Amino acid sequence: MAEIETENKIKSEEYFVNMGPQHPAAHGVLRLILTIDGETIVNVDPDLGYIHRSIEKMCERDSYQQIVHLTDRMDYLSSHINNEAVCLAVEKGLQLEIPDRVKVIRTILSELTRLASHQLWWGVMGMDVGALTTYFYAFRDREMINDIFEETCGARLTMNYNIPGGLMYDIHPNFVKRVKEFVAHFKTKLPEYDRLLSGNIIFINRTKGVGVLSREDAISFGVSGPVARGSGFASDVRKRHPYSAYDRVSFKEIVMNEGDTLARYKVRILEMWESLSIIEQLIDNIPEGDHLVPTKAVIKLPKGEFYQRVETARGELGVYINSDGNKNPYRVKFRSPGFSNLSALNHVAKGGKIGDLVSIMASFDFVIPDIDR
Amino acid sequence: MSNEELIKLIDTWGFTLQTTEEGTEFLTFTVRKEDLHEFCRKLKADPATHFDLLFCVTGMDWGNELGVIYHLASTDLKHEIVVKVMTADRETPELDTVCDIWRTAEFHEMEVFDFFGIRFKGHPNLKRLFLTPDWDGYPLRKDYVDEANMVIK
Amino acid sequence: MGIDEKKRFLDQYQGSGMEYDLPKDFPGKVIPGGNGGNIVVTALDSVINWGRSNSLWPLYFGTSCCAIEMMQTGASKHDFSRFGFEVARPSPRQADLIIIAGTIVNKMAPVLRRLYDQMAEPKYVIAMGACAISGGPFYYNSYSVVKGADHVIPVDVYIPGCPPRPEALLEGLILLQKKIKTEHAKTKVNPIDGFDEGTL
Amino acid sequence: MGYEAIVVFILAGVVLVAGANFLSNLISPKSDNKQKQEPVECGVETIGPTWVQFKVGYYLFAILFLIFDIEVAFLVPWAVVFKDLGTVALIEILIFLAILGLGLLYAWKKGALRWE
Repeated sequence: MAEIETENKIKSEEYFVNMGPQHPAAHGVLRLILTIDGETIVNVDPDLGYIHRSIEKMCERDSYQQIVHLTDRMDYLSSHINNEAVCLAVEKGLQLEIPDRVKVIRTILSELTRLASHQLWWGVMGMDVGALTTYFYAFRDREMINDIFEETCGARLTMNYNIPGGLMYDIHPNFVKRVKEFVAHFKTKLPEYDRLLSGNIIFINRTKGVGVLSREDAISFGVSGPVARGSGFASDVRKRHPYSAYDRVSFKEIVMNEGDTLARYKVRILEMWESLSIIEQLIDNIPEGDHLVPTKAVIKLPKGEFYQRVETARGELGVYINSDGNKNPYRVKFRSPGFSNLSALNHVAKGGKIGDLVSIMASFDFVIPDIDR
Repeated sequence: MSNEELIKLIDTWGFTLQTTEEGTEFLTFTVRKEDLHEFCRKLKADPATHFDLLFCVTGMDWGNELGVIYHLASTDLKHEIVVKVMTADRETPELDTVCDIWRTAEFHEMEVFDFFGIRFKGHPNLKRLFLTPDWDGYPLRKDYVDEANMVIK
Repeated sequence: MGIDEKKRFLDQYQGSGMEYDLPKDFPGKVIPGGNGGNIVVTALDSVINWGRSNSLWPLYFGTSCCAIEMMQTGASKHDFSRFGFEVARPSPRQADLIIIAGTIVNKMAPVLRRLYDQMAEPKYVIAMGACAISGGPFYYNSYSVVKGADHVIPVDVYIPGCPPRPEALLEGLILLQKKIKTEHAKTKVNPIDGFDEGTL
Repeated sequence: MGYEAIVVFILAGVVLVAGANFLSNLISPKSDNKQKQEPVECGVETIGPTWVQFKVGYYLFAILFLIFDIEVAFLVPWAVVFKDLGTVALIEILIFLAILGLGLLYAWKKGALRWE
């Protein structure tokens, strides 16, 4: 029997809920003002700035070496890649020729950073969707990468190992051995990640067909990184504009066309395999050479604009330096991947449930200081 | 499409432009304030150029003019250009919005308004995104002074 | 100058009437803070303090990079649940401790103050990382960073580092436990009462 | 005859609950301010009126859950003794379950469980 439509359909008003600065699913201090009707989301209006530390204003008064130290506080999960972006931009300005050894080491460390970031993302995505064990599995493996970073770069998270002109000092003698150990260990653990979460029916129901972003919208919103590649928009900077040693390694760019949360999840998991294979291709033949091209103490970029983009774990980070020839830049702008991805959140989350918004945000993998700068 | 062909094609559109390539790696167009919106719409609509990706919007303060620099790319034709636009009026700077052409501009223009004070005509809800609504002054301008918070070194 | 001339100013006596003997050239002004320490603790107090110090529930409050190190400390290798901190609560009503992991920005300061006020007594605050102590790398030339979280709420333990290692955070947590163990229910003053924000 | 267990049980319950509340009030320091009374919403004040007529679906779900919660509460004592009551008790409980099942079917068909 058909569902009898009650005459006086009880009208429910929309109201506002703060998915506010201090919220477990906000991955930091992102405030989303949700207009909701019951459980369905009518509108998502982000209110940013709760971790805006005015990095771009500081860069206008800092020397180029000092800017490098600020960038890894921006997207702290791909801190090495951010540093590399600024160093490459400065080296492009100075037309410095970087020895091969530096390029290969930078690429290996970038891929290790990407792995560490994807591990944390995987652990926290599981936790957001309700599976707490993924957090402990992911952080157990992440500790191994942190030990490698600590031994070579001296810091676990914000490692300022890159300076314009190369690396601060050479790699640790048993860096190669430990990286090989880690790669062998993690190759046995990554299938464990798949067994733990990817096949779980609850997880699939929570993510399949949730938050679909079509390819045209992905381009129109300027989305980049695994979020774009999950919607069929191949935007990998490592392929389109290869930098450091990415032109001499062969790796597959993973692109999926479904565009839903599960596709973004799969893209990142497969990207971890690609990162492992890149490290394997490079770790055995690190060319000899010095680890630094000495530059003048006070770096002065010639007059002009320099734009360098790199592929961080979250997407394309672009460093735009407009220099007028003296020791600190005239204007520095960081094209942050998180900020453009956030512009697509409202379009994707509209009409879904609040629970879907949590899994969508986990699949977008926001790092809020990267958005607020 | 190479830069020369782009320059030739865009010249046929009849906008008053300055095109330069020195000092930057991109082909840069400086367009007038009035026909910014029309120029951008043509850039995206014309199948020969089809700039469908706006990947970077930078607010700029060149000393006496305020302006915005748009980095545009075409995903299928694989070429990139930079469009610059300036406005000399520092009290109430006003530019056309491009968020009806590229959806991401909505957020980026809010950011430029927040830090430079450039209002965008036609923007759906132009508000301060990062700073508190009652923040006076626009921090990224060169003449911004704030002794209360800033410890200058 | 030997240690005894410039008497090290270690403990702030609170409410027990002892005068602070400040060294002559002490630069700053003493803001009475903390819950009073180093007082003889009665049997009942030691039981209460034992219970309280070993079951502090931190609040989910990570603003930036230090939050990652706090998560590392919460994970399996540097497990802080060995000291009773495991249950991290999202809502301030059920939390005893705020670990300010990251930078406090002007827009975030009222939020932090409101969260602190909404927590149930007795509550404690750990300022983790250089940003929470003094604005850290963002002290100079930044128009939006609060130069230190103790301009917003009274802090009990400061943990330097950018970000501090998990072991440093654990040491800070144990230090807080030691501090709680010396509390005295009778003279315990809510740290917010004598608190003033101080200038920049 | 046999009621001592229940008395002890009630006494233990009262003592535990009252003790916990009283003791915690005794030893915990008090501090009250305006912001402590306000609702907690992720650290910022609520936006717009909070006493609004929200979706009726929540209420329907709650009521249905309540019915089956109480139903289980009735099943538990039955489950303890049904072995020596024989098949009569079984038929009674089946009727009881059928009636409530009918109620659920009716609510289901009326669309109470649909969430759109």
